[in-house]
Amino acid sequence: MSDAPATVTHPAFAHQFDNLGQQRDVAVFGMWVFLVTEIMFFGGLFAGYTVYRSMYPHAFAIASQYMNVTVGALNTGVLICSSLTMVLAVQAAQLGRNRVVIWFLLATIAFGLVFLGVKAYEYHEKWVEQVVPGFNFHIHLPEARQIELLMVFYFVMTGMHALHMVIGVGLLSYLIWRASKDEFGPDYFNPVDNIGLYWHFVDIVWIFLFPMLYLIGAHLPRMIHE
Amino acid sequence: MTAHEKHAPENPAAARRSYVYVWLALLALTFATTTVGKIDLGPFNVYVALTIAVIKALLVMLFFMHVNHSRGITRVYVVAGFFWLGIMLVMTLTDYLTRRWPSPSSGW
Amino acid sequence: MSTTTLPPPDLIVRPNYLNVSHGLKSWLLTKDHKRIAILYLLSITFFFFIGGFFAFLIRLELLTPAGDLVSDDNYNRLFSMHGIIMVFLFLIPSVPAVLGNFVLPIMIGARDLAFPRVNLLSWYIYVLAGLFTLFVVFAGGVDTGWTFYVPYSSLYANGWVVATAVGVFIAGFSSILTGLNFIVTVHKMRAPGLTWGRLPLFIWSNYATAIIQVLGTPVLAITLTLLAVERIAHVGIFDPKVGGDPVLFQHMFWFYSHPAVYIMILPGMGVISEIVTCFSRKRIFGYSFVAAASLAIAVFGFLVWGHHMFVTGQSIYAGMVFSLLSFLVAIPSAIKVFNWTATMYRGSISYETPMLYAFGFIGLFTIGGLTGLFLATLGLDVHLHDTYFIIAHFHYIMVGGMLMAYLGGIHFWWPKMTGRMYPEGWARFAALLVFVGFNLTFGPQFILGYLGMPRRYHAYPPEFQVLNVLSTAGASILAVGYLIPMIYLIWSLKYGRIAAPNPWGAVGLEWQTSSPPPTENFETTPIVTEETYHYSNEAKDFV
Amino acid sequence: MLKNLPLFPVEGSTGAHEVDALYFYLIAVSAVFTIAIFICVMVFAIKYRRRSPYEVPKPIEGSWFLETLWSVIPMLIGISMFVWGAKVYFDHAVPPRNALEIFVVGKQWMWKLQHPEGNREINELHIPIGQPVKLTMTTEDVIHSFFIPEFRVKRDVVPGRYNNIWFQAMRPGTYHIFCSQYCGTQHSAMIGHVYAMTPDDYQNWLAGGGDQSMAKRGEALFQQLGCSSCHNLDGQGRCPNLRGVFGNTVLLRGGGQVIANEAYVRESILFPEAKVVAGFEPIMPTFQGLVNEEGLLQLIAYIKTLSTRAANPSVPLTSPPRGRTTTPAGVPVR
Repeated sequence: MSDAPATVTHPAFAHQFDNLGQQRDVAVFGMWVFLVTEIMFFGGLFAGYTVYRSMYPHAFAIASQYMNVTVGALNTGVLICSSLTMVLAVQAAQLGRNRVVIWFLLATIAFGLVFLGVKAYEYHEKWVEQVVPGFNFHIHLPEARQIELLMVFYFVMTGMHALHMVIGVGLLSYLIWRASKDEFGPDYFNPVDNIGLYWHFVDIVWIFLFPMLYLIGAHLPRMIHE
Repeated sequence: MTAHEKHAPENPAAARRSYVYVWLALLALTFATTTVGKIDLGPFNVYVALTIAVIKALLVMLFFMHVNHSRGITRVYVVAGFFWLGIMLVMTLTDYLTRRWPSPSSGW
Repeated sequence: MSTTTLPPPDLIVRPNYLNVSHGLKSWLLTKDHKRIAILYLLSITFFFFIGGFFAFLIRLELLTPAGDLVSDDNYNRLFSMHGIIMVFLFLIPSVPAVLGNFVLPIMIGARDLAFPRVNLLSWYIYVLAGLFTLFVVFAGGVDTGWTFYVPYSSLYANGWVVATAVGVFIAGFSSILTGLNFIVTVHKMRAPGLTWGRLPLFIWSNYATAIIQVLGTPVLAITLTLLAVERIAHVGIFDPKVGGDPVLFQHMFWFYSHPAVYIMILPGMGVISEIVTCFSRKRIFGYSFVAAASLAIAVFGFLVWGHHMFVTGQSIYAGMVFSLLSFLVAIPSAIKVFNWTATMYRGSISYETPMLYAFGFIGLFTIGGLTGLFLATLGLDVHLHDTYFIIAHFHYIMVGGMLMAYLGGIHFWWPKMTGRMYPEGWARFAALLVFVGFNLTFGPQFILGYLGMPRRYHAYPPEFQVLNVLSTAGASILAVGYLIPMIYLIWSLKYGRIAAPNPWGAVGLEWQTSSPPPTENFETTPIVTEETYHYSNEAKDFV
Repeated sequence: MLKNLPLFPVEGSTGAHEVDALYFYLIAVSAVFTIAIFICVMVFAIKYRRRSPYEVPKPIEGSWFLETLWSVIPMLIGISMFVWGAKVYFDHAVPPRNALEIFVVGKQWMWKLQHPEGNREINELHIPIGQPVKLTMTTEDVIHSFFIPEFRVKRDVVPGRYNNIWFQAMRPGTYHIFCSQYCGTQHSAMIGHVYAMTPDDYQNWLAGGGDQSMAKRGEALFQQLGCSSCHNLDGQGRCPNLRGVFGNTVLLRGGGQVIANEAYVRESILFPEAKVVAGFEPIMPTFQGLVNEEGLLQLIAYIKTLSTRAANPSVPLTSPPRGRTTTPAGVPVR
C-alpha cells in the first residue's frame, strides 16, 4: 500500500494505484481505449457514407460542389495549427511551465473558435443556398434527392465533429483553470496529455472529413448553377 | 518494464523542432490534397485524397499523439480500432457490392 | 472488562466496505467498486421486475388466440418495452456491472478499478437512461420493438421513439464506461505474479465482453442518432423515397446488436467457469482453450451480424459469407461446454445452489446454442426467421443461459457481498422451479415456431392455443421461481448465517479476504504464486 | 387430439420437403449432442459426488487431443449444415422460367394481390397446384414479410424494391399467409389464406373475377399519365421507344449499362434521372406521388408486353438481346 511513499503525498495521487507512474500509465491507456470507441462512433457514419457514395457516386460528386473547398482547406489548416499548439502545451505541462501551458491552451482555444466560426459561416452559406435538408432544401436538379442524402451526411458528420470541438474547448478551459493553480509538472500532467489526445483525435476526424465531403467533385466541371 | 509511459524525446528543444516539422508537413499535405483534388485523375482522385488523409492521420498519431513512443498494448488498441472499422466497412460492402451480381441460374 | 463479556468471535464486526460509513450520501457519492456494484444490483433488479412484469402480461395475453386482454397497440408496447428494458437495462449490465464490478478488482488483487469516479459516473448514466425509459413507460410507451427497424420507427411509429432512442443511447455510454474500466484495470492493475495465464476465467470472459462493449456500442449510438435525426428533421437517411436504404439501418443496428448478444452471454460463461471448478473442486479442463474461446467469440462475434438479414433482400452471396462465419463462431461456444463437462469428470462434486444453476446453464445453453445453428443455416432460416423459434432460441441463451448464470453468481458471491449465507433449501427449490418453469415456457415455442407462428403477434390462429397455454403455465412457474430468491435473499441480510471468508472452499483471491471485504479489499496487496483453480490437499481449510 | 395440438406443419409445396429434411438433420445432430451432454453431466454429478468434505480430486490439466477432437468434429458438422443449407437457399433463390407471376403489395395492414389476368384480391391468394408461382412483392409503407409456413417460404417486403419468392403447391388446400416482420398496430391481423386449387378450378376462378388484365390496366394508366405523349411507341421521339426494352440491356448516359428489369422500370418512373438512357436528356419528371405501387406494377406489366409482342432489335437505344429472355408476363405457360 505504501510502496512509493514519495509519490503518495502528491495531491493528485489516487489510492488505487501503487505510484504516480502507474497512475499516468493507466490514464493514457484509458484515454486511448476511449478514443477507440470514438473511432467506431464516427466509423458508423463513415460506413453509411461509403455505402451511399458507392450507390450514387455521380450525385455525391455534384453535391460536394456545394462545399467551399478553399474555406474547407483553410479550416483544415487552422485545425492543424491548433494541434501544434496543443502538443506544445502538453510539453510545457510536462516541463512544469504552467504559464506557458496557459498561453498555448489559449492559442489552441482561439484556433478552435476560429474553426467553429468558419464552420458557422459555412452553415450559413448552405442556408442561403437552400441546401439544408429538412429545413430549407430547395434545389431543382434531377439528382436533388441524392444530393439531399449527402447533405444530411454532411450536416450530421460535421455537426458531430463540431460538437466534439465545443466539448474540447470546454475541456481546454478547464485545463487553463488547473494550470493557473500551478498543478502540472513532470510527475503529473495527465489531464493535459489526455485532453491533448482527444483534441488530436478530433483533428484526425476532420482530416478524413475534408476529402470525403469537399474534394469528391472538386475536379469535375462545375455542375451546379449558382 | 518502467513505470512511466515513455514520452517525447528527452531533449525538449529537439521535440519542439520535430513538432514544427510535422506541422509544416501537415500544412503541405493539406495544400497538396486540395490542389490535386482539383485536377481530374479519374478514379484516382479518391485514392490520392484518401492516401494523403491516411498519411496525415498517421503523422498526427505518431508524433502529436506519441504513438511512436507508446507501449505495445496502446498500439494494439489503436490498430484494433481501425481494424474493427475495416470489419464494419468490408462486411457491409459484401452485401452492397454483390447485390448486382447475377443470381445463380439454377442450383450451383 | 472481563473476557466473558466479549461477544462470540463470529459476531465481532470487523471494518468492511458496508459498515465503514453510513447514510445515503456515503452510498450515492461512493467510489468503492463494491458499493457501486450494490447500487447496480438494486437498480437492475428493479428493471428486471418491470421487464418481467411486461413479459408476464404478454404471456397472459397469449393464453387465448383472440387479442382480448390488452389492445393491439398496448400489446405492441408491452413487447417493445419488455425487450428494451431486458436487453439494455438488465442483461447487458447484469453480470459485468454487478458481479464484475464487485469481484473483478478483488479477483486480480487490486484495491479498486482503474477509474473509480468513471465507475460511479457509469452508474449515474445508467440511472439517467433508466429514468428516460421509465418516462417512456409512463408516457405511453414505444411500439417499435427493441430492434427499431426503419422506416417503421422513423416515419410511422407514433410512440416515444426519440425518447427511447435517447435512453438506449445513454445506457450505451454506461456500458462503454464499464467496459473501458475493465479493460484498463485488467491490463494495468493486476497483483504481482498474476500473469495472463493465471487469470481466473471470469476475468477473461469479462475482458472479452469489455472489448465488445467498447468496439460495438458506439456504432449503436450513432445508428440511433441517425434514426433520431431522420425522425425529428424529416430527412431521409434510410428512407427509400429519397434513395436511402432501410437495409443499411439493419446492417448498422446488427453490427452492434449481434455482438451485444455476446455481451449478454460471455460474462455468464465466466461465472459458470468459476462455479463449476469450485463445486467440482478441480482445475478447469483445458484452461487455455476456455480462455481463448472467450476472445475468439469476442472477435468472430463481429463477423456474423448478417445472419439476421437472410430474408431481407441482402445479397445472397453476403448471406453465404455470414452463414459460414456463423457456424465458425459456434465452435468456441461448443468448446466451452465440452470443457465444463470434462471438468466435472473425476471431480468432487457437491450440489450447492450455484452448482445447480451451473447444471441448468450447461444444459439450456447447449440447447440454445444448437438451435442457433438452425438459424445460421440459410435454407432453414428462411422458414424460421421471425417466428417463435427465434424467441425460444434466444430466450434459451438469454434466460436459460445468462439469467441462470447471473442467479448462480449471485448465490455464489452472496456470502462475499453481504457477509451472510442464503438459506440453502429454499434456494435449491427455487433453482429447480426456475429450471422446470423455464423449459415449460420456452420449449413449446420451438414447436410453435416451426409450425409458423410469427413473433410479435397479438392474436393468433386457434390451432396454436394448446402450446401457448403450456407456455403461459410455464411462465407462471418461472415467475414464482424468480420471486422466491427475492424474498429469501432479503431475509438472509438480517437472519442469514454469518458467512466465513471462504464458505465454499474455493480458491481465487476474492475468497482470501474477509466477508464482506474491507474497503481496499485486502490488508496487504496479495502476491500470486500459483495457477488459478489450484485445488490441493494442503493449505485449504474446507468448512 | 392432435388436431388441437399440431406438432408439425403440413408440407404444402414441392420445396417444403427439402427444408424439412434439413430440419430433421439438424434435429438429429442437436439431439445427439444434447443427450450426450445431459448424460455426461448427470453421470459425472452422481458418480463423482463429494463423499467427504475433505476430499480433493486429482487435478487434470486438459488434453490437446480432446480439444482438437471436439473442435474439429463440430466444425465439420457445421460445415455440412452450411453446405446443405446454402444449397437449399440457392435452389430457391431463382424462380423457374415458366413460373406464373403474381404481384403483391403490402400495406399497413393488408396484403393486396394482383394476377396478370386482372383478378385482384385482398389477404387471399388463389393459385393453381402443380405450377411454379412467383410472387413479386413490394410495399407502400413499412417493411412487411410474406410468409407461408406450409410452403416454407418467407421474404421481407421492403419499400423501394421488388423482392421475390416462388413455390409450387402440391395439393389443393388452404394455407396460412402471415406477415412475419413487425409492422405496427395490426401486425397480427395482416394475415390471410392461400387457396391452392386444381388448374381447372383456378381457370374457373380466374374467369369469375377478372375484368381487365394488368397489362391492359397498365396501358390505360400509360395513356392517363401522359407517358404515351412522349414515349412514342411507333418511332423515336425525345424519349426512348419502350418496345423491346424490357429484359434487355440498356446503355446508359455517361457510360455503364443496366438490364431493364422490374426494378429498373420502377426506378425510371419514380426517379427518372437516376439512370438515363444513352442519347437522351434527363427531361422526364418524376411520377412519385402520382402513381401508387399497384399502378407501378401494372405499368411494368404493360411495358413487359411491349417486349414480347414485337421486339424491334434495330431500335438503337438498346444493345442486342443477351441470350437471356424474359418470361412473357401475363401469358403464363401451362
